[in-house]
Amino acid sequence: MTPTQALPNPLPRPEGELEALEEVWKRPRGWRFVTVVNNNWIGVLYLGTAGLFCVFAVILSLLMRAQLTVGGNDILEAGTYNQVFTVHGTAMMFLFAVPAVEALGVYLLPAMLAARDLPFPRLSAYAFWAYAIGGFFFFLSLFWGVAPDGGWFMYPPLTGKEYSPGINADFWLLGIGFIEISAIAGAIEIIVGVLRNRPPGMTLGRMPIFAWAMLVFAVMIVFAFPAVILATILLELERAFDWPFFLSARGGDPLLWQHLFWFFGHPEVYIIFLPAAGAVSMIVPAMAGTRLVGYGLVATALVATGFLSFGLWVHHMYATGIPSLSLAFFSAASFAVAVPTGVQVFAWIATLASGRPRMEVPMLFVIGFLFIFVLGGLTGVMVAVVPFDWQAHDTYFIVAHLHYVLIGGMVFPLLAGLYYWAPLASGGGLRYGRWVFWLLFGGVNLTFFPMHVAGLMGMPRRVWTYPEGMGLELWNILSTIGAGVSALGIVLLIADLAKNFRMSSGGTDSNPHKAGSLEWLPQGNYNTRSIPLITSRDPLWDQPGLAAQVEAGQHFLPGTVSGRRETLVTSAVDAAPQYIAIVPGPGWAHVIAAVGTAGFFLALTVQWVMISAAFGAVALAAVLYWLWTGTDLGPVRGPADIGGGYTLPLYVTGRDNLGWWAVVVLMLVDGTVFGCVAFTHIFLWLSNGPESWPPSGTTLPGLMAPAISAALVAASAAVVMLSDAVLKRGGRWAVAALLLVALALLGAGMGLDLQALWEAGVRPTAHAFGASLYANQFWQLLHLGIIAVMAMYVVARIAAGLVGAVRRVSFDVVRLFWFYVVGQALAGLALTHLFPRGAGVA
Amino acid sequence: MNSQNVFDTAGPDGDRLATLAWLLFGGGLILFVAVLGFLLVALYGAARVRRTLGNPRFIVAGGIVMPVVVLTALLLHTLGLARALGLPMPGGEPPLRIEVIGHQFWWEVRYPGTLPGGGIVTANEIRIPTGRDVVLEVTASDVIHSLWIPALHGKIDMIPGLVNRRTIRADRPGAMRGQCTEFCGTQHALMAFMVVAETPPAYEAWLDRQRLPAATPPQHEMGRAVFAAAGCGGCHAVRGTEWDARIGPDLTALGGRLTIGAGTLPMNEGTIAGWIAGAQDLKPGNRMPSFANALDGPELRAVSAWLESLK
Amino acid sequence: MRRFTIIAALLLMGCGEDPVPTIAGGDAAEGRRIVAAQGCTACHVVPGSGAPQGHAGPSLQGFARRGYVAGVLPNTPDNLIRFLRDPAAIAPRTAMPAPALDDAQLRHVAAFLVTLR
Amino acid sequence: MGVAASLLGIVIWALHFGLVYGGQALACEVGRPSIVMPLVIGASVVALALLLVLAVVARRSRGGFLGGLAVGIAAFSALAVVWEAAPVLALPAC
Repeated sequence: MTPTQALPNPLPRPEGELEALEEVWKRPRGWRFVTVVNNNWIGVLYLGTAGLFCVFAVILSLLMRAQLTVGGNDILEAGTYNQVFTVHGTAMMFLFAVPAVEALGVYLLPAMLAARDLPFPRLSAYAFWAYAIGGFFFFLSLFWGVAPDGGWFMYPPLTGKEYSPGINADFWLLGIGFIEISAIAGAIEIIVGVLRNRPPGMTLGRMPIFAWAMLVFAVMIVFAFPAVILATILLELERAFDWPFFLSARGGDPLLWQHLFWFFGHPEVYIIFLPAAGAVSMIVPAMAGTRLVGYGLVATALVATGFLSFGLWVHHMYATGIPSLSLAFFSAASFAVAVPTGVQVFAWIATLASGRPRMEVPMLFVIGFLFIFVLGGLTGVMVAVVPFDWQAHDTYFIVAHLHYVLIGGMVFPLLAGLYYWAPLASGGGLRYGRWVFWLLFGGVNLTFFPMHVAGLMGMPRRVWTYPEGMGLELWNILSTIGAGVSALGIVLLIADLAKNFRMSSGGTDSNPHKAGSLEWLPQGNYNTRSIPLITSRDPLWDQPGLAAQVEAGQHFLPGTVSGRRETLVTSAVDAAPQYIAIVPGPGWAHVIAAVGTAGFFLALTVQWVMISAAFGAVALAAVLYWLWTGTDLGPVRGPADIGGGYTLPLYVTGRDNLGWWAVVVLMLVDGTVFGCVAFTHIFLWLSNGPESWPPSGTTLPGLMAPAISAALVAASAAVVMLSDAVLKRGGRWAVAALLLVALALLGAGMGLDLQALWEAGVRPTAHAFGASLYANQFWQLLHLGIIAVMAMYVVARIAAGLVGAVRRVSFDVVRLFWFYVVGQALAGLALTHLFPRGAGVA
Repeated sequence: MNSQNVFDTAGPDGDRLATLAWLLFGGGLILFVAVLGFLLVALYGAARVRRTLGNPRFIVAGGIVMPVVVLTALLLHTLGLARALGLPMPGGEPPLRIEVIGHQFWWEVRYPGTLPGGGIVTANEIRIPTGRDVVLEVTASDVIHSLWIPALHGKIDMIPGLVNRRTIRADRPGAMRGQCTEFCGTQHALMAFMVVAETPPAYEAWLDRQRLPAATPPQHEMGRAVFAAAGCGGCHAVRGTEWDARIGPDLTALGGRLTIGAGTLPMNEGTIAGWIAGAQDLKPGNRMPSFANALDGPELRAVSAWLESLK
Repeated sequence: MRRFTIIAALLLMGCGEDPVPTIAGGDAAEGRRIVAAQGCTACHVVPGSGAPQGHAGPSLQGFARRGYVAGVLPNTPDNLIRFLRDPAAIAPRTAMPAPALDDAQLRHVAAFLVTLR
Repeated sequence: MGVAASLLGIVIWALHFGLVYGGQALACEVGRPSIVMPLVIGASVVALALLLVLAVVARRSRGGFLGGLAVGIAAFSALAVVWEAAPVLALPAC
């Protein structure tokens, strides 16, 4: 294709087009900067905050290393040490690793996909602020001595009320609350963004591998985080209201926690690793100056790693007394997940072999990554072997393994990415990379390699001291020296950033590495001037002159058609242009909502119920304000020409709308949580034995009441359907009235079931059976509350004339979620009333 | 005696696990060197060799075929090993049953059937005869603990409300260290124990000594009186006396054990005194109070002398 | 390198000013080993050994500079060994039980204690 | 064909995994260890057959990139199914 032929838009561009675009995407200045929502700014803030939290957690690890240098040391006393290692682990996993890779995605994806922005910029900004505020308080808890001290895995009964009476454990359970929220918000943003905000022509088969990795990452969050969400809810219910989910004396089972936690916790490792691997798959081809060998294999491997990693959570529970055949299933599944990882490693080697690798700093970090990660992967296969794990489990061998995997698999790629992509965000590059690399590479190996030996010599994890005479001294001294060396590397890295990193969008040379992917197009706050038509996997290599064309505005949507921030929406598989979505600009609502959310959870931790409720109300009000003003703007103008013969609408309803997709993702999250509720019920049934589930003396209500409940709930869905038909014919007040009727029906159905259960004498505190049933009730009533807010919101919008036969995205979204809630309620009724009755097996 | 080394084995299963570990390390080393070798060749090799590595078939060979072959072999080997680990000793006596109960932060050890209508109870030490299968039936009274005797076998978790079993066998007499490996609270680090494997006659002799109730010769009457006055019997049992509480360890044969405070200190009259006087200094957060303010010097010496004499 | 030698020599001279006290037949290193194996830290803070450290008895930090053994006998090697052999014989109200050590071991322990300045 | 076909391999693996793990836990709980071996082998044969059909159909339909993805995912799923089923031949059911 020659530069002048068949480009979507002709030259010259109309006067003022670029200026209008720049004006619309202008960054808020001064103290208003906190209202910024642009993903390239939020991405950098996000990454910086994650890095800061990482440094905090590293400081904690240095304290631990100092304490363990010699046996019987007394720098930290036992109780403090336990808080320190708990906060270190929790912070590294929840406050650093997941947010950092999510931030990398939020920062890079719009650029790589040549999108103006991801679809829900306020959502990611909200997620960032909630995370940043909550994270700071989480660290502060150490200074008050109320930091959690039950380990990042928080096993009950140790973390139950009896053995952890203080608020330390609550800090963990509620502190994780906003991390969960922000992770899921980010996942929604990334899934919808990757699937619907790609440039025209970028089919799934032409996506950058990093986008594949982020897509798999986000889908994994959707299925993994619900397990830990439910687990934290259950443990908090047990702690606050004495519902015995994990207390064996009352029918609970401590292993329930472990299943739920590791169903999240194992995929978590891959959630952290896959985006990093995706980054490596971008850096290696650029550094080797050649295409990624085995693109299809790598994409397949990413997907395969993603789903297979859900089959090995028991991997962490080999010593819990589970029958050896079950252990062997999980051992085999752990082997299976090693294969796709091997595919990626060999794909990188093949790519390096087929190009001319340049030994620049990012390349050094990639080689360091391969060295450390392959070693960690091999010890990973070792601990997948059940009998070996029985020896290695919960010793320093595992500490060594997991740090090799996480530092090798995530930190080194992240640093490779930092040095690789820094020119994108900063005018100049970073300079001390080689020193940072060698200090960290040497330091990390010196810190963690000896731990393999210490573990096999009998040093358990999570010990604040160890006796002399076990032969552990040498290995611990080496580890502490290594930690010091690594710390020097980190200090140097911070110095490099402080001295040489100056935030700006794009430097003078827009493609210093001569890479082939779109983030190296000339960038402004709006990303690329025009959105390119893509015909290959490496557009900057295969489409000569693309940068100049894009910069000149010769591709799609070279300006703003509505005078607002817009982004191009394309179809999920083929990336055919579909519509122009208006995205929100800077605002205060999401910041206030984030403060409210963080305040809600923090106040709840210290049991200031009224203050917590006030914060919650503020958060809710802010979210409603933001939705009211920022979403469902309606057809603000008619279809617009974006070039290339495409005239696209600015407003669509139904299945093509981005909001619809977001709700579908949210429903997957919710559905998975409900799946975990069902798992809880079935697991406790198995654990108690069918004969004591329900326990003797407890009877369920007759089937009449649940049948009426089911009918009322189902009727509610029918009324919503009816209201949809009425809306189509232009009804307004009738729609509002029908929605209120539907809400009343749903409320009546759920209320009746709750009442029947209570009157039958089932209590949540007596036995895990009741606790499990009321956990189901809790989840259903939470949804009733959400539906109530949604229904009132739509009714209010109808009253304000903001919903009608044409402008109806708010209504559609609520209707879709309503059907989900009804379906979930019916499933919940079946679980409560039919499951134990029908399960008279044997 | 303080060794807790995985390779310092004392029985057949410990040997098997150590052999497995060496196998894994050897195989892992070969693979590690191979992958790094490929990487070096990819970076610096001759152009012809690099072209071979740059072919997608190399990814299939190295990334799929090789791991599938290696891991299938490893899977089959592991399954064989898993069977072997469960097998009882051929032609041996029926296994000996010992119950171990984890507490924050000590171990209760019970030998069912060794006394009429019950069994002897000790703490923080498991005595076993050599050459015989021993089934450890483990559980916990409060939080989750995990029992680990690296010389003999891998870990088994002790979970409240659940009884787990691990069969161990020692081939050679000797003392070995074990430790709690599931984080169980403040003093998880100081929750160790000793395993003493003895020849069957020595084990029987030990058992016979343990069966005897505690004796109080006249020179220890004062110690016993101090024990009574200080209220020690509110938590501890001493068989042969009126005290039968089960909150703390059974002290019937305290002086015969190798350590005090669950592996915290060696056992002797001095450390018993130190433990009684300052349990909260030595192991802050454990459930035994410090008695330094309640006992004067002669009282402390008397009670520790009596307890030390119980063997 | 030469500067290094000089510094090292100065440091050694510094140590030489205060001759390490000795007790005939006592080996301080062996004494330290016995103190550790015996668990003396159950009651005493012993410099150079780690936790657990009890506080039921006095810290042994600077023991060699102490005027009296158990506040009763002048702190001489012979008195120290006498006390260690049977503390209650010297100080009847003491809380310290007699360590189960023979005379040779007691000499080693004493030799170690007099190095604690 | 396309996205759905790629996801189908995952679904087959997940169902097989759930059935094998859940079925074994249930069978042991209710005291019917004898059904574990036929259950696991039966489920594995069915899963492998479905994955094979999926791969063949995806290959024949020339689905381009997504077709290749479907075949690859089916292959990884099949590997996992075979490995996860293998232990039942060697170890006691409960």
